[in-house]
Amino acid sequence: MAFDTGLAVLVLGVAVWTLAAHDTFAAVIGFVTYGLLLALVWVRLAAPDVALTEAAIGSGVTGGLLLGASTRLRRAEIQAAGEKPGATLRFAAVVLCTLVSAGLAAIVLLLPEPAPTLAPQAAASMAATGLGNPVTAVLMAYRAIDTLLETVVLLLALVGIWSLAPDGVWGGFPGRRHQADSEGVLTFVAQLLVPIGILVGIYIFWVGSVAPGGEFQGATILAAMWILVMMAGLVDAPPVSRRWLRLLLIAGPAVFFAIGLAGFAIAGAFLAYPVDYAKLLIVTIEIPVTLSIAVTLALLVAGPPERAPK
Amino acid sequence: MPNSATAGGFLLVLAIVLPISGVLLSLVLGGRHAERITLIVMPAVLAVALAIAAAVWRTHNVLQYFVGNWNPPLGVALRADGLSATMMVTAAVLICGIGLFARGQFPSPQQSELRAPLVFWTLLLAIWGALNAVFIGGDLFNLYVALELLTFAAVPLVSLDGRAETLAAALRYLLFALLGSILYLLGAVLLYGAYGTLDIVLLSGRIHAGPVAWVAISLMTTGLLAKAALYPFHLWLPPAHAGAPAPASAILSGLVVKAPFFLVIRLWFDIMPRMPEPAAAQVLGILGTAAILVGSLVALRQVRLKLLIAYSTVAQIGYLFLMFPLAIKPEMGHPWHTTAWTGGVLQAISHAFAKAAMFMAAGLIAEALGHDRIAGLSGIGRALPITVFAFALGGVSLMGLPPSGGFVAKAMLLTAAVAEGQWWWAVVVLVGGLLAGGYVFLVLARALADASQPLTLLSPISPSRQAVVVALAVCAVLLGFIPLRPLELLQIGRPDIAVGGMK
Amino acid sequence: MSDATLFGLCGAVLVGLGLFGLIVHPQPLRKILAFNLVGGGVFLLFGAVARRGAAAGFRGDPVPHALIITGIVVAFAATALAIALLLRLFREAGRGTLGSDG
Amino acid sequence: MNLAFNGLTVVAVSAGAFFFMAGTVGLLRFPDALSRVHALTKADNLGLGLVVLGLLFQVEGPFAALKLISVWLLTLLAGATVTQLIARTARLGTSPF
Repeated sequence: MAFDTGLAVLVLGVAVWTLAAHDTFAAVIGFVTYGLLLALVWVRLAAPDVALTEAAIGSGVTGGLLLGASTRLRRAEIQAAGEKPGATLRFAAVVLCTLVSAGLAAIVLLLPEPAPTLAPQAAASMAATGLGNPVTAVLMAYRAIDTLLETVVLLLALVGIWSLAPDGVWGGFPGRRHQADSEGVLTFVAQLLVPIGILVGIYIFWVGSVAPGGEFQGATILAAMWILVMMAGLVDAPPVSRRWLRLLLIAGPAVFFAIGLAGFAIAGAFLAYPVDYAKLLIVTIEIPVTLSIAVTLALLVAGPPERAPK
Repeated sequence: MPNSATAGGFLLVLAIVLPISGVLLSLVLGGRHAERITLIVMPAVLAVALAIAAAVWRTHNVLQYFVGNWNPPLGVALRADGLSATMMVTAAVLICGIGLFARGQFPSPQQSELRAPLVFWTLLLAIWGALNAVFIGGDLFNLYVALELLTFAAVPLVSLDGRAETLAAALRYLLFALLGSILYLLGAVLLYGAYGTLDIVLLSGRIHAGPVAWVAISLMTTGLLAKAALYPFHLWLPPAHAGAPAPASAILSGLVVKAPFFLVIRLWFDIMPRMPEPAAAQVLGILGTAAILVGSLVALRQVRLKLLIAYSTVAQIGYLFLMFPLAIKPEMGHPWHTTAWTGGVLQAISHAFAKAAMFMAAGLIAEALGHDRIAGLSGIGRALPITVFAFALGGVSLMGLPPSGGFVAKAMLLTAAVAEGQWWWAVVVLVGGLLAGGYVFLVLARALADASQPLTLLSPISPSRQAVVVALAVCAVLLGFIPLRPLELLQIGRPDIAVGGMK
Repeated sequence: MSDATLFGLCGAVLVGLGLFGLIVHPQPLRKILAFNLVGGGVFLLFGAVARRGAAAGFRGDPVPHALIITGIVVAFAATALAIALLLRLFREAGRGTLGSDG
Repeated sequence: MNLAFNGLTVVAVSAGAFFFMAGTVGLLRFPDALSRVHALTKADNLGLGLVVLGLLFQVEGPFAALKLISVWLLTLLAGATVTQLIARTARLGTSPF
């Protein structure tokens, strides 16, 4: 209990620091810390799957993205910091936000006992999915349509980012070209870490059917490895018009849709799996989905095309 | 409400799968084929929407589908009631029109892929899939994902031209939309914590008046209002809708802002039909009034045509929320409530057609003149008579003049207001109509005036594109001729307690 | 007080803090940061709900856990899009604010 | 036996915690980027190593032990890399700190 209380106070303290920090770069560092602490909270709340996702995406990739942006926007941020809102607005905001927090806190204390839960139903239906991790069962079976639509959400975000390319460089390479430095430490790390990272990523994805882990967490690690070799300059980001890249991007949702539609014929409903083949079909969906998510995440970080195709 | 999947439920799946498959295909086959793929998908999805409406009409019941055969609360249900079916048909007809119109603006490139056509056509289909997912979503979290899908498809359209103003508008739109989604999600979380389900039908049976329900519904409503750009959350809308290319403006103003409005109806009339809260409904009505007044008055002062139309959207969204005080006070089931409710929904539909036609007409005018300054419109009425006629028809519906969909909608709101003794809303409806008349007249007077020097058009405007615009404007007018019986479609599947009178 | 209640309260405060940042920070990047803080708070509230729902041998209700994972990924996609817009805006206009005129 | 293992764990983890504390103090008190980085690496390498060492007495099976050791090695690798990068940035004079 003392540990949890300390952790909660620390999370709140870091959140305040993130908001109050004068320098945006420092605020971003605060945010990354916040994400890591939240991952710890998820472990305490018996949600290891969420902890992995929070550390990998919520803190890791989001943090990297924000760090990159804060250095590129340094000048603008300092300029804009002068446009602070007036005292009246600040006061109104304090009142409003205090009210929201107080209302939410009251509700937390008012939630009914015993708490309503779907855990028994989720447990009872697990056998029909052949999975050993209930969270994966929710993501891939009970609420598979959410996951399916979410892969499309990621894809649309990427289309949105690509749409920001100047017309002249459309179809070209995303982001800046990083120069490889054969003596450099990044090159060394990329060469050493990437094989291990790919292994870990595949392991996290694979173990997701029975233990904490899954396609999102695994895909994030794979994406991070790709970003690392791009940053080290060992490979360049692919031009966005490449057919193979487009295929990789849509493979996940496409296979998901295809097997979902096949469900009409073989199991009587969209996204239904026949009991005997449930796990096989789910893994068949998960492999391309993991790949597509990994590629999408890496390209979301890489940004819009900035260099014309050769 | 049936408690199992109904025959024909698979149509609901197709309504989402078909447009999204088009998105995937366009991406992989490349921008040269995106337009063709859209043209193939369009009639198919239109047919699905019509089939869904027909099934709802024939069975007089809700069309329902449990995805993966997992029953709620564990699984996710898709449901189409009369309102969903009507909105889907509206969206389908409108998007088909917009698609035909946009062929002239985003033609397929001959050799290599181009940015704007690829992005426009894929996102048009994505918006369609997301709208359908919103209209048939039976689960609060699934609806959250659908709303995000809609946001991510809509925002990039705003900044398609890459100018600094539109980029800023898109960013502001995105921030408001994200704030809206997160508040919506927060409310859904609280409801799950209290009632153990996210399914709309199950929730409506379990929910009871109390602090949890109130805070949750308020948070969700606030979030949706931010997305619907109701006053005082309206500031993001005009630059975003005016900055987008004309066909994109048409879909943003006509359909995208209607999705959160649709969900507010779901929340207030379907999830909590037994929890009428007249005071809260009055607040929505007051915000709607403020939107009508502010939007119309600012529209009167605009110098650019597209901004004027965008501010008019702010005002017309205000009308949508007048239905809440009229359909909720003093208790559910009052005979005139259904009239008010139907008026509100009809306003959403007729505004969709009218506004889409007006934005596209403005787009054609801007293409012809190279600018859209209202002061420089003189003579355009002679040069592009059909386009200006379409604009005027749309304006008639906005003003609420007979015969038009806008007239029937506003008349219904007016009648309900008078019959329920809430005459002040009737005054709002009338004043709003007068103001709309003011800004529409402002444009038409300029457009029909003789030019001081002969007008030279920068580019010829194809008759087929003008025909599409007129057709949509005529749809807005024709809605005024619909007899009452088809309007009963709207009532199918509504909770009995919320339906009264009318028959 | 149980761990669920404790972290639930923590989430409630985080939502308020993040909303405050979202309202008062003039810089879009700080607004994006604040949006992520709010997101963390909302997910934490959901996590508290999940922890309370421990049953059937699970130490938490798995349904909210899955939804939180989906939510985190969606929030990341939103952040990526917002940052890309902001960087392009900065390149086009040389400013990093939304301005008051829009 | 168990008692002895527990004792060793307590000693090693406490020692690790001490190094972390020292590293944190160094991060806060040292004047420039290079010496701060120097303080941090001590905490990471030695502190984490001691914590992992202490926990090794508690694990079941060699696979879990291998996982713990890999955690340490990976952290060493990441720490060393980032330290290099920070130090280089600091020396080139573009440090944000």
